[in-house]
Amino acid sequence: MDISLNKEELAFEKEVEDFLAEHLPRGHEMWTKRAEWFAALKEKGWDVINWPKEFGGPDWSPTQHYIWDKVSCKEVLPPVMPFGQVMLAPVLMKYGNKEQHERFLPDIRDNKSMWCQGYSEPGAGSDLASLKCKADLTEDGKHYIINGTKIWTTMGHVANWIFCLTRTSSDGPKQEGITFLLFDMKSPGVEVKPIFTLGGSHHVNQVFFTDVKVPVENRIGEEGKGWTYAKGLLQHERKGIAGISRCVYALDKLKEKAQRVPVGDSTLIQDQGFKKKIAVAEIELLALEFTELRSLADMVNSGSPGSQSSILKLKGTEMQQTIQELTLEAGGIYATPWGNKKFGPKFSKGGMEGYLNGRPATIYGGCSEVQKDVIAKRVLGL
Amino acid sequence: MDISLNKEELAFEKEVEDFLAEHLPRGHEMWTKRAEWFAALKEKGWDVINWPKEFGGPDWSPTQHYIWDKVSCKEVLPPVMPFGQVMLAPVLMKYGNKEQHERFLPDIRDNKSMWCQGYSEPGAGSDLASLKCKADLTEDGKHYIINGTKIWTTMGHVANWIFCLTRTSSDGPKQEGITFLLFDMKSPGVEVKPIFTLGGSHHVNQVFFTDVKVPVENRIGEEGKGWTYAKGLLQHERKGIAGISRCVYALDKLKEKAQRVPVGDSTLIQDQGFKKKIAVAEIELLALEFTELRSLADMVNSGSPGSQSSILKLKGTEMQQTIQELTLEAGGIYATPWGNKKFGPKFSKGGMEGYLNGRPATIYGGCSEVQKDVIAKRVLGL
Amino acid sequence: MDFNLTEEQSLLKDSVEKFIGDNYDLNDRRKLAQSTLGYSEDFWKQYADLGWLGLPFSESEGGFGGDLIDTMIMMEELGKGLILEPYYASVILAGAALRNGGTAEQKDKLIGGIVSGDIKATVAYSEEQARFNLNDVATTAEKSGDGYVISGTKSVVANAETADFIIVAARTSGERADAKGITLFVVDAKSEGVSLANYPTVDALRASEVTFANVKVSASDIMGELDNGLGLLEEIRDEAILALCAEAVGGMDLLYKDTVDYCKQREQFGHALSDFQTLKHRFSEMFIEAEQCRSLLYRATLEKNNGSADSRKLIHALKYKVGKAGRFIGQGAVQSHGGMGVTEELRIGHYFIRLAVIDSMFGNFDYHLDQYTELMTIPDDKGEEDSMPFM
Amino acid sequence: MDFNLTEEQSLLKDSVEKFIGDNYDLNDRRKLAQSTLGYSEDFWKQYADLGWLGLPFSESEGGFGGDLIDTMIMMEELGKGLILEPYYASVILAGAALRNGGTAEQKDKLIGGIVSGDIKATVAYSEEQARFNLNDVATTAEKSGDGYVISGTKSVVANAETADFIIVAARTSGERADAKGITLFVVDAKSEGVSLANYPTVDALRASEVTFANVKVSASDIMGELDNGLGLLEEIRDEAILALCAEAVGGMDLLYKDTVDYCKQREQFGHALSDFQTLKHRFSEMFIEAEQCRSLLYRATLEKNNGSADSRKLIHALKYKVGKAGRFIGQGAVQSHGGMGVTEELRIGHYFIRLAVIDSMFGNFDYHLDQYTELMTIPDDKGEEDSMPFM
Repeated sequence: MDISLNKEELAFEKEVEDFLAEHLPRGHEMWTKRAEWFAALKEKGWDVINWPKEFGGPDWSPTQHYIWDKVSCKEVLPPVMPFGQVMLAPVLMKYGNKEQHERFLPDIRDNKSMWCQGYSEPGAGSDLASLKCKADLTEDGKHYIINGTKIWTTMGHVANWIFCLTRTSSDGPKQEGITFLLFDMKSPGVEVKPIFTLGGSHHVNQVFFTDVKVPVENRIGEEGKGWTYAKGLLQHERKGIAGISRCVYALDKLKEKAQRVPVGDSTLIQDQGFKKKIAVAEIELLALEFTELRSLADMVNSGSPGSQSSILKLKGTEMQQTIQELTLEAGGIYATPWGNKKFGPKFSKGGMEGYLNGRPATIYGGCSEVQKDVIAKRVLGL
Repeated sequence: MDISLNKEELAFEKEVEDFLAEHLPRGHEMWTKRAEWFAALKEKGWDVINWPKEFGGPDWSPTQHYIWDKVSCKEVLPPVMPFGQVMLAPVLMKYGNKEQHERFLPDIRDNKSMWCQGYSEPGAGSDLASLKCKADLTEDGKHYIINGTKIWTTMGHVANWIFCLTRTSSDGPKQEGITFLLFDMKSPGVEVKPIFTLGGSHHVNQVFFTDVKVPVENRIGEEGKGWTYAKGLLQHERKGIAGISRCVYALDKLKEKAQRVPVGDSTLIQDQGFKKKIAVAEIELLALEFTELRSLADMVNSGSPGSQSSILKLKGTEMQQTIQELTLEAGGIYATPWGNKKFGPKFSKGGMEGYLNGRPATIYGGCSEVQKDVIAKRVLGL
Repeated sequence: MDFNLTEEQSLLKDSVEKFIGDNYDLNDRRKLAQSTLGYSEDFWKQYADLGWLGLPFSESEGGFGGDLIDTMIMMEELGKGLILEPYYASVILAGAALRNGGTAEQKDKLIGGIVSGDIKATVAYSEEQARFNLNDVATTAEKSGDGYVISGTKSVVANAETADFIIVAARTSGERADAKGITLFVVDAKSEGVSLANYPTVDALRASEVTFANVKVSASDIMGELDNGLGLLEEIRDEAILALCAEAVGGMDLLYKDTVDYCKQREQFGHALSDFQTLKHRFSEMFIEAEQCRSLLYRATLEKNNGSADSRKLIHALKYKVGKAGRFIGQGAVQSHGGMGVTEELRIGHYFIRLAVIDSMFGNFDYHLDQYTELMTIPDDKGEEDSMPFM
Repeated sequence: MDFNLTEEQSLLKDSVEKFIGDNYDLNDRRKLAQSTLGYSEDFWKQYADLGWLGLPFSESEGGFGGDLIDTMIMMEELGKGLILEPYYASVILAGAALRNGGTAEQKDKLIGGIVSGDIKATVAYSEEQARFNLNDVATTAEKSGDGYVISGTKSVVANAETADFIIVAARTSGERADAKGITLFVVDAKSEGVSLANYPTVDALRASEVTFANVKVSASDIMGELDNGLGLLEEIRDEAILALCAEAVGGMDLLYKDTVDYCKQREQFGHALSDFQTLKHRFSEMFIEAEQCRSLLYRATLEKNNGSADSRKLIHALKYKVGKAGRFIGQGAVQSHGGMGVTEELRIGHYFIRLAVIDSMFGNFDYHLDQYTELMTIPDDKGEEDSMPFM
């Protein structure tokens, strides 16, 4: 047992630090210098770090990924929507054909296409496989005709492509007969209706399909095998949702903010009760970081993550919510003005926004209840 | 809405206070002057306060019962085993015949007979109705022959009588075919084996029956109807287990003890963290006392307790355990010497004993999990 | 002892319930919230006509003569509708100020108008640096001739935008955080030097930052005693907390009931969601927490209504418990609804938000736990060995 | 980075596992606990023969040359057997004292005997008034000629009854609770003036109140530096906590695994208990908590082993988490077993007790949370507005 980094690993850590120091746009430049940042990443070969080498990835070891996370989580990186690069790409690479690779991967890599995910339906939440959105093959076998609806489609109102689970057969178990299709959001018959979430945000949508015509060459893999492809994708989603390094960052920010919350002549960071709640969260995170590391080590040893990995999504999202709750509390009455950017002490604007927007983390990507069922089944053999 | 006591009620409160002041043996006399105390209670007509008037009870209103609890919980009363007076007696009065009343009730009232309960079996815990202990009627119809075993028989090693659920038929639903029998623990074929619980205490036993002969006149009510009789009894048990007034008393004692736990030049009661944990418990109890009162008021109004009553056993036993945990924590390292009566600061001897002995409170009399199922079913209609 | 409502109380409850049922549909509410005013003047008139605006005022003052129990009933029912009208600001906050501290002249001038709906008022007690401490008042009122000149800024003042009068806590002597030296003044909202920055709050109500720049008031605008305003402020807070908690308890009931109903209908994995034991148990726990809050609400309200000395402690206990349980119930409701729980479409999300807002008002649950702990009775140690080792 | 055991570590683990499997059946343990000695001298000899008693000592001192990771493995496996031998007192506590503070002469005199099993030792650090504060030392050691005279009473000293040497913290200068002025002494347990009140502890081990009445020691019995013993005491505590937590983590694994196995077999209402979703979820949570404790155990042990400055903070975090999670796991196991959970018959009850005892040692979880909070890093406020409102 040893957690020291060896010489090569230390050198890599330095390389990452130097790269960020040189290229990362900070503060407001995060938005204005996005393009330069992505160009620098691509130049360095670090633009698609989770992709395999054959598709342009840097072929990092799990330890290198860990080092990247550890270093980069101390900063705010210009965000990339995960749907294309993180979620669809692995499926496409594994199950798509060569023509599909050439057609879709370059734009995904360069953030030129914007994807959304067509998974959930009003009647199918955590029980995703019960989906009903129909895809009927035309008689000439050249197209699928899509009818149905998808819900919770994040960024559906700005995306130009969707990857979509559709039902091509209702015979047999519900997991069979699901087909994985890609199509253009500008296709006739696609209608996007906004869903306003608590506090009035618009990130998610319900998408309606009426006789949407999708060329058969947009199908990934075989007809009826979509569930198999999608399951692998869910794992990638879960890993992303856990966001443990992000929690570490957020907790540090909360400690900073609490120094800006006046409590008479003192500040909130001097409040023992509040400080202890931060400490409890921090201890949980200290453990969780190491649980992630142990999972990574199992990955290195055996090629698959250990049973610890099942903990990450569940506890990671709980931690996010804990930090959001503490941020809300820090806000006091100044958490209540809507979209507050102007009033109150200079701190945690949007404490309430974070609290409200953070609730779905324990719902989507396999809700916490399902995660516990899964642990009972896979880890405890129940 | 009004929670003030009226003139009569205030007078009754005074009467209870005066009675306790005059007759209650305190400190060590609790054990040496038991007999005098019970005699005084009987003289006053308050020895069996939960019994109906026709059987010698004082015919108190629910409010009077509340007042009695409120006043008496500030003191420690010489304990009475609940099996006879509280648990068996109501069943006997409701379902037993006149002969049985005359035969058993006087000794129960005067604490001359000591009863134990034959309910649980090794294979039937919370699922009590699945019990297997057999009672076969002899051909002449004069006796039952009992074969089987009962477990968790509190005080089975000192009791002289047992009330016992036995199976007289295996046809039909498991709730049918259960018969309620009383018999002498000195009957041939009764064997009592101690069960040692954590920390080495001996309160409970497993009891084995081999061809135990029980006269048919010892059967309560009809053959096969025992489950109906027993269910009512369980309710009485649960009310007793909740012990909310006892928690109020215990929390006050904990506050006293915490003043005896040195922490350097200060004491534990000055420790803000510990004090806050006491406050959390106290607030819960403030609510719970009123929940009990609301349930009592529903009893007065409608003759049956409201849906709040389902909360009492569940939360009451949780509160007991919370207070036991705090007492354990107060003990620090001095909670660890076994049966410690001699060492350490003058406080909470037996903190660990209380912690260990208190665990079954959320298990017996319908475990917490079952209580929640029951609330979901009866209150929420699920 | 009696937990039944009187006939009058039942009538009150029914009439509010009916009004909410008839008028406070979620869609209408949304439109109303987005209107310029943010609430309905028409409804306000109806409140007046029904006598609700006069509920807590004595009959001799032109009110309805209700007590704190009546207000509890009223607030619980209004809360179920998540009403947008400034009842809380004008009747609860300003009402408590007037009843407990108003001079005869002030009562004369204001209560009639409040009861008829022609006058609205609010109380400005909070400041940025103070967090939840009512003592901490940086706004000053300096003696000037016969009157005073008020300067300072007050935080998140409920419905100041539509208030005709703002009752404000200012420092007339002492250091910024002294208990002594605070005085309340009734300020005409149209006075020179009063300026407002208005905003909607996340629960679709309205509030303002209110700045007083050398605002002139006269000595007769003092409410309560000069320099001894803290007691009055605390009185206002106590009554306000009781009202907010009544509202919260009503919301909790709806939250767990809506959740049970929704999960009965919704199927996953071939079963109604409500068949899953973990959800059943969560619902049971939500029910329990709601009932425990109700018990504390009754206890604190009845004790306060009886003038018991212990009631402030109970009010802290209540606010703690409602904040803590509110989070559990609200989050449980949202989580059990899945994605639907976080949309604006269902009312549960709105109660969820409202409970979070109520928790922040006058200090969140941790703050009130600290206050309770401070006031908690510690019995003298009688030095007795415990004769009941069981506990 | 590497979480694999080395070949030597695996061998160690396997050999302890085998020893426990062969010798530590619950019934045999009970008999042993009730024997006069309370443990087996025969087993102790085997520990010595297997080299376990020398595990943490360097090879030059006659030990096995293991590090803190080896000790962690050893303690986790020994803990699974709930062993009764004084390994913790003699090898962990006294071992840490000797390694970190022993003079060459003391090491010479004691380590050989400890490794061979011929000498047993313990550390007496705790006093009644001190609660969990190592600073608070009322026991005095007064200078007398060339030596010192020790007077005072030490609390709950592990295995003092069978110890040949007691390493005791006494005050050589300063006020009772000063950090400075504490000195450790090695005292021969047979010295005049040393008296013991022995008792079993609730986890079937043995401890004593140890009174020193004018016990004479020489200057060469000083361990570590005169007046600067606190650092050494803290070092001993850190290593002891790591060892106790390794033991606890081993117990947690068995607790949740035994519970799952039991509930798979036990039927209620026509289903295996393990079919009930609330139990399934509880077991998942028990598993998670055990894994989180294991992560902290590894993290704290590896950092301490590397000599990291941060390790004390991590050790407080670990002790907090193990205490808190230990209660959750232990209580969950007992509750899920129903009546059987509270009998002496099944091993889970014994682990449950052991976890409660471990929590009390060196301060329960609240105490360590306070210590952690005290040491927690607070970054300078860079005053940046958050560009990721999500959090």
